[in-house]
Amino acid sequence: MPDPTPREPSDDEGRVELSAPATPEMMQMVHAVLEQLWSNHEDVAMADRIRFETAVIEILGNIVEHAYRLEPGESERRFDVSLSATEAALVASFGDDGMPVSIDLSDVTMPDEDAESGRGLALAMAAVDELSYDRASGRNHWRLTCVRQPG
Amino acid sequence: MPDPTPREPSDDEGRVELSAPATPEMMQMVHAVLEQLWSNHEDVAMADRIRFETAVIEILGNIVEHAYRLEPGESERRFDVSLSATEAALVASFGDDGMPVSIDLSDVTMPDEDAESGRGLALAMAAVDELSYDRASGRNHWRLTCVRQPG
Amino acid sequence: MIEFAVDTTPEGVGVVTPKGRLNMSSARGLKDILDGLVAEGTSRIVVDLGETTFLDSSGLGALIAGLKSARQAGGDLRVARPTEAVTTVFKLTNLDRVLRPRDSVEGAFDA
Amino acid sequence: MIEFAVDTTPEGVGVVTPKGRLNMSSARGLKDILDGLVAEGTSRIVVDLGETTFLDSSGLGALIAGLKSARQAGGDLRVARPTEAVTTVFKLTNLDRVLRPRDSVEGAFDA
Ligand SMILES: Nc1ncnc2c1ncn2[C@@H]1O[C@H](COP(=O)(O)OP(=O)(O)O)[C@@H](O)[C@H]1O
Ligand SMILES: Nc1ncnc2c1ncn2[C@@H]1O[C@H](COP(=O)(O)OP(=O)(O)O)[C@@H](O)[C@H]1O
Repeated sequence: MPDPTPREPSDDEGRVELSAPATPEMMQMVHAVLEQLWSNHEDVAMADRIRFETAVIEILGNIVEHAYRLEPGESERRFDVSLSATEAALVASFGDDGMPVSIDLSDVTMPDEDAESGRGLALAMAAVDELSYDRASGRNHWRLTCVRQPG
Repeated sequence: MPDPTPREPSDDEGRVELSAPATPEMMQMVHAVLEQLWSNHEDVAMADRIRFETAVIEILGNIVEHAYRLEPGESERRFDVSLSATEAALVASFGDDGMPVSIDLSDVTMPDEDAESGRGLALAMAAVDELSYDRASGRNHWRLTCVRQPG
Repeated sequence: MIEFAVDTTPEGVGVVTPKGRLNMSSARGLKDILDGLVAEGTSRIVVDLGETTFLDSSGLGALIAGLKSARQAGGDLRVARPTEAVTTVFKLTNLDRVLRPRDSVEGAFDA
Repeated sequence: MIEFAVDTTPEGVGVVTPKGRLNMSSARGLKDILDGLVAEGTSRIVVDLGETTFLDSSGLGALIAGLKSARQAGGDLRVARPTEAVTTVFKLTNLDRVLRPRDSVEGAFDA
């Protein structure tokens, strides 16, 4: 019988990490990487793929759009993301060097029906089972977890 | 007039880095990442794309096939690759934790017409303008450079 | 990445079909097309989502903006044939009532 | 990733069309198909490379292996309609003489 206790960090095996400029073009890159990931993990249910990809793209979109540099320097803004699919879960963890984000995730709510923006974080939170943000070593860290549906 | 002197390391801007398990499936991942890279750099000539992609896939194929661990441990074998396209050149640089490679690249020659294997490194070398290998900090490093054709 | 097919039915209904991913990069394109249709007097619009492989909050924003301007002009915007990715996002954002998916483009204005 | 179409012409020539990337993962599949054709008596073979978007040294190895077994069985293996990626690799490996590309599948055994 499979062990029901959460697995250890060695679960990170198989992960794919990407580091790239924080530009809109890189959203297609992440879509392409996810597409390959799914083709290597055909057992991941379509519903899980969809909610994971939705949240990943929302968080990345926010980094691209909002995570400005503290000091606008010479060098480009970049992000990195680690993507992994284990039997138990799909996990994405983002890092970026933008300014600290002053949002309390527990305050995030879905805007009204007629709002034309402001749904990104609420959608990401609704899509996955866990979304966390923290600031460490001068970087923003976002972590998303989708607990997988039983096959 | 464009400055003809080689550019500085800040040329690395725009690079895309990937880190993943050293498995055959990841070759498709790198093809997919290159496909995205080309769609962000439509000015790269088809001939340059082809020779670069050919060499990148040969080197990665060798890492997947030959770069066994020194001590077969528990953890998976991984590689990383940094891909960048500047106006002057296409550059790939690979790192892996496999055993040291005991090949003198200056000895590599194209095998006979009827050989069924052994063309990988010779093809990679013929495809790009520079191919170098070195061992540092317990890791193998391969670096490929394609000087771009004038647009 | 994305293409938009734009058509008008004999009944004067505008049909917009985004083919590909409706996201941060392509949402503006959809918004411009919807605004253009309303501006030229086509305020009954169906967005055919049968070939929309991905939808994010920016794409949703463009649909809501289009819905509002169509209604202001006395018409409506309806969505048809959503893919699983689209349906999922409609549900997660509670927009599946205001953007109630129709089974077909032809029948989208029947009820 | 890759698909192989396998056909036999009325003249008894086997035609194999790899669709996609001919690389480390797919070279074995090509080799098996070529060996199978020769084993069942089809030793005149055309590999139609018109849909081969990428070729690496493993794919080349499979072509050379097929060429050798076809010739040993009294036939030949010819390649037709190479894409730019394929032509480039043939040239870089000096195999463009032994694998001289033909313009068409039909005419591949004409000369
Ligand atoms: N990565 C980020 N860095 C900085 N600010 C952010 C980030 N993500 C979100 N925000 C802030 O949170 C707000 C809400 O984000 P979101 O829910 O995605 O909606 P929208 O992006 O449509 O405004 C944004 O307007 C922005 O001010
Ligand atoms: N990354 C690598 N790590 C260890 N050994 C390697 C590596 N790349 C190549 N080699 C060695 O060099 C030889 C020649 O490689 P190559 O020219 O690619 O041909 P092939 O892979 O078809 O044998 C291999 O057989 C292997 O012994």
